[in-house]
Amino acid sequence: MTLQKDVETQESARRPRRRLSARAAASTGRGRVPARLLTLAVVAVAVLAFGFASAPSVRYAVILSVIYAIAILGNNAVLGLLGEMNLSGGVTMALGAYGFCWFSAQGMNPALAAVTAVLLTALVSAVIAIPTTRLRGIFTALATFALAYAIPTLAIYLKDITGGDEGTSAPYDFAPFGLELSGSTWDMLTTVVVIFVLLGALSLYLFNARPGTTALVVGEAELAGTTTGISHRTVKVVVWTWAGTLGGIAGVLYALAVGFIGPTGFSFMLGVWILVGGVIAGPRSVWGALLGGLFVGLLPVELQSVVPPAATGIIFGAILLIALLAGGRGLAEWIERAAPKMTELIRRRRAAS
Amino acid sequence: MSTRSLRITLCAALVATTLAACGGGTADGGGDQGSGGGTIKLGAFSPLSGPAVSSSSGVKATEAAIRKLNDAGGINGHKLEFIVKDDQYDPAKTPGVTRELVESDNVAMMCGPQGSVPFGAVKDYLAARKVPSIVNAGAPTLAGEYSYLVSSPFDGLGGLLADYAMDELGTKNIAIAYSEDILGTSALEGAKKALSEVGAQPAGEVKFDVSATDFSAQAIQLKGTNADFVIMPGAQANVAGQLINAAEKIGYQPKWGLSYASQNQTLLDLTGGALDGRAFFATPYISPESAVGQDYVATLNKYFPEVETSSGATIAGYTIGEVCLTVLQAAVDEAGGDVPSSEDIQKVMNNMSIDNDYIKGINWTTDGHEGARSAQILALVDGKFETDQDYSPLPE
Amino acid sequence: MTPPRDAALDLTSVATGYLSDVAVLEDIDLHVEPGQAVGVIGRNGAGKSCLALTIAGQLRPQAGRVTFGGADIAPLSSRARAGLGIALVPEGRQVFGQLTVRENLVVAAYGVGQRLTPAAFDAVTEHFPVLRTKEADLAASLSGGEQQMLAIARALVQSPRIIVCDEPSLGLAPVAIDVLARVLGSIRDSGVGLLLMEQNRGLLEDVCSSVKLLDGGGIKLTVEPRDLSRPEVMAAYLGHAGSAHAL
Amino acid sequence: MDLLQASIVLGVVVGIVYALSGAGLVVIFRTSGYISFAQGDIAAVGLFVGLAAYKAGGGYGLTAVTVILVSTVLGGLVGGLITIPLERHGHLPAALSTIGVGLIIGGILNVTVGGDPRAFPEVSSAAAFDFAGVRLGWSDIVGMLASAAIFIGLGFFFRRSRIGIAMRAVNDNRFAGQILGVPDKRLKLVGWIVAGSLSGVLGLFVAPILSLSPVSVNTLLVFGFCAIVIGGFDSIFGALVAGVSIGVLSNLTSAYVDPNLVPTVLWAAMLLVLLIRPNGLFGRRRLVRV
Repeated sequence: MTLQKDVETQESARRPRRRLSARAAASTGRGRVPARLLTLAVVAVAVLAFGFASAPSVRYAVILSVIYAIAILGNNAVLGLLGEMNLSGGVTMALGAYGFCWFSAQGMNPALAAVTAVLLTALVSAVIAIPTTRLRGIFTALATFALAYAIPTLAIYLKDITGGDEGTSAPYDFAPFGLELSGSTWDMLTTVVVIFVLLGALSLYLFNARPGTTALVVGEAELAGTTTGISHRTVKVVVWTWAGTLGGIAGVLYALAVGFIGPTGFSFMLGVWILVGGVIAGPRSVWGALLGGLFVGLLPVELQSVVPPAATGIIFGAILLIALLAGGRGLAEWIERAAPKMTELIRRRRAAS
Repeated sequence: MSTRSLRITLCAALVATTLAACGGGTADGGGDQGSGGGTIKLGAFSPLSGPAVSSSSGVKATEAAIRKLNDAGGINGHKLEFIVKDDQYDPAKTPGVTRELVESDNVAMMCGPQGSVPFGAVKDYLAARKVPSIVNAGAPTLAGEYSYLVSSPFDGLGGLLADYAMDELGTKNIAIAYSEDILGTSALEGAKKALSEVGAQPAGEVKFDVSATDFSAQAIQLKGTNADFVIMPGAQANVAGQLINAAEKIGYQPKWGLSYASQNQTLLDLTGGALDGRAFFATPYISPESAVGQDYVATLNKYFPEVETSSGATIAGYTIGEVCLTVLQAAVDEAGGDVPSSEDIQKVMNNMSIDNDYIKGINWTTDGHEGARSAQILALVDGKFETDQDYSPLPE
Repeated sequence: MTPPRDAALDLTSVATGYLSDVAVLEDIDLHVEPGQAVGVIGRNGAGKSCLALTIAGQLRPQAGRVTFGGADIAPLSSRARAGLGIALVPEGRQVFGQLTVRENLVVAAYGVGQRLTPAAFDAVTEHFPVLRTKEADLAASLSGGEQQMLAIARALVQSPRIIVCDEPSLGLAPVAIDVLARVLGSIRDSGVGLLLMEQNRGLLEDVCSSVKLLDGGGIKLTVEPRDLSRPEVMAAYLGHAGSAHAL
Repeated sequence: MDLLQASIVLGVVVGIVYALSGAGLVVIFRTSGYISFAQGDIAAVGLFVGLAAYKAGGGYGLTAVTVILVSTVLGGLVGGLITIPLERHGHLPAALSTIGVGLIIGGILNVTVGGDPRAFPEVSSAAAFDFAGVRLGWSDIVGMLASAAIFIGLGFFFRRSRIGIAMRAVNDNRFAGQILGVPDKRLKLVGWIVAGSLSGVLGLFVAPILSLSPVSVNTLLVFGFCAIVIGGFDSIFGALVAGVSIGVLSNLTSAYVDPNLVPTVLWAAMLLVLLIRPNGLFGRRRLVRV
């Protein structure tokens, strides 16, 4: 398996324009950009339609799901490209959310506050990534775990900025271009989906262009313990910063949707969910991130009407284990592989009849 | 479009259709109206799973109170339906489950939703939806146009403990231990104010972190103050127990001023009998050893035999259930015997004083929705929480 | 498991490859018996490592029989084969870098259910005195030649009947190759069968009694080692790259 | 009493428990090359079963044996049935599977026993002697001795015993191990079983202090991570020293700076050590294969 993956990667690195085989495209998440963009758009429209058709409570869960999906999309770059386990996805969301609320509270225009918060998150992510990317494998996981673990108490310590244990409110009447951005409004849903699609398309482009190739080569080379001519550290810092930026964007949107942020919302479990959502859905698929978001944001709410709430952890753990036992490449890749076979089957049957 | 793209599109379309189908189903399912058929719908959220799951016993006690009334025939023949959703004490999940309660389940009021931080996340939403809430949380900041508190403010409990130490135990050598949250800091303020009114100063103010695994630094600092009495009402039982044990370990044995938040068997088990006669609990709620307490114990044992009856959090949940029922009885009367609407409920709550067996000193008006301004002190005697100082008004 | 007395390794019409449905090698026949050294020469990618891994039990043959002392060993795991006395010295040495030299040998003995007694340690390191002096050093700190010695020593500790050596000369200095030839010769003379996959003509000539030429997915020819130097053999089977490397 | 002196002494006492929480992690890491996030949950199951035994009238000895036995078996089951088979997909899925296992165990505990914190018996509540103004109980002494014995034992196991050396070898080069006939899966299973029993031992010392709930042993995990990262996975002695340092450091931070900063200081210390000495303060530098 690994052997074959290496071969694919090296070949695609050498000849990025080469058309990938169906199997390679599914397992690397590269190539066939128009088809992938279309899939992304279709899935996004489906999520939108679902959100519009649902009761506001479900719509709120869908909105949160898409927000998680944005964070997952960023985290997937670290997981899928570099093969590193990042548990600090919740940290960047906290930075974005707290930054946004604080800048707004200082009298900054909310739009400007949002942009500033995202930029700040990107900057902090880069600074944290500089030491963190010197680590490898399990050490990355441990360092990010320790950071994620520290966030709730750190937020209490910085109570002048964060509002401490009681938390702080997001700006309420933020309505850029007349869009009502809060809670379960249709505007909020449309906005988060559009932002996700834009970021997803950008990810897809970057993933297939030189930056993605470079990052992939660095990730695989790390895995194989070999060296390439590329500055690994720089590439890794860039990928981590990208993940942090998306986390920051997700954080700002989270603050808008929830309307309130407090330290208990940013426990280390949030980082675990963001990672797990990516793994379940497939870390190398863009539309898979959306699927992962729905797993994390929607499933626990909907599950409550089927199983006792206390048992939702069991279901989640089981889904994660099944996803891992199935190869750890996630549901999205599985569907991408199954789809051609299924259409082939349908075509044959049609031809036979 | 190539055939491959077509295949992927087909597949995505399949997913989309499935999702949309699910969506349609959910929307249809959430349609029935609550205020019909003689059922009054009440909602609450509580951490039924996740790391804070231990605090969910309160909502069970609330449910016990409601079920008891249902089994006795309901209110004027109207049955009560109590719907509890899990928010894992995560303020990001609370708005989702609350929206479900309000918009899908159409609850008329929130009866005992748990937790200061989660409620803070939905306070404005509930107000916008005009759904009144009787909150099971101690933070005075949660009181608002549509939210009503039952629990005493912790500054009052802190002050009560300080007064008790000075008047009954005869010491002014008092230290305060607190965590950096609304309960801890308001208890600190209340105790300091009570001390300053008699011209005294706290012997020390020591801060702790509720998620810490080691409290020895705080124990050493407290011992350094040499105080006879330590006020710590904001702490939960496991936190209080750890800090008290850490103090015992270094040979520091003051009397402890706690609250209903840590009044339970866990504290006694953790401290292994060391606290007998040295722990005092400020609480607006009843003692499980009192006459009315026996009634409560019997009810809880009937519906939730696994829930611990001596716990302050359980008694609080039960009391909140009783308060809700008092409110609803008045609201049904207000509605002329019909199922009351949210407006009816809020209307009666805005002009309500409660002074019964379960709780004393609640005076809700249009402008004031804070909790009970009367509390008692329970002392730990032979492993039982017995009334040591009867209900008295909290210091302002 | 005790190894059969006259433990000869036989491959009959074996087809094998890295994937279950793609054959790298087909129709391979081989016979190695104790005290005999057989060489296999072939270009990079000719399938030497594939053959070695098949014998060691890391790859399953797609067709044909692999027998040891007459018994079919195709279903056996690597571990069982090591227990029978088939040792592989893999390509690229594959020493345990973060373990000391001695610990490497301890693990090898453990793999066949033995303890590394002082006598066994002395017996093995007699061939390689340098390992004795660097007994407590991490294997990763050894030079390439020393690591190759360690890899062979590890195989010897398992008191094997057959040793399969995959490109032992790769990356070694000429001096080290000479030492290697001497050691392999004495191992052969002690009654152990040797299957030597190599590109280095000199080593094969020094050690082996016959050499198989591996090319195009099968054994093209079996020759005497001295025939390897005949230009037509070189040109026909090793091609330009191979000869440049070997010469 | 001198705040500094007492902070240090008590920091040492608790630090040894922190180090112990790293011991099980070290065993899995040195055999398999990743970390288990499920150790605390495995311990919790053992502790709850043990508590049931205690309440049924079994003495402390029986309780302790039950706890260790259950966590040993559970550790073996999790490793053998779930995590080790997943290694064929790589270390990352294997490590992630321990998160999944943790979620499942936590969920099962929530459904069956509930989340209320309970008291757990300790080996002895009697005081042993006073040291620098701190009254050390027998449970502290037993904890420290057990911890020291476990660390010395583990050090000896990995350095001297054939199985221990082979376990390291499997992690170092799995392919070479297989070629040599080393039963890698069985050795990894041994690693999980040993780690399981160590988590049970850890639970026995943690639960009386922190109270027992499905999450209580887990809260110590982050200290275990820090201890082994700072001390170095290779060095058993290092983990002990690092655990004690973390205990003292967090006590001093809590006493002199702010209790809410303790986790942040831990993270910073961990990162700093990883930057200056990537293999920990006492870890051997990994040599890159030539």
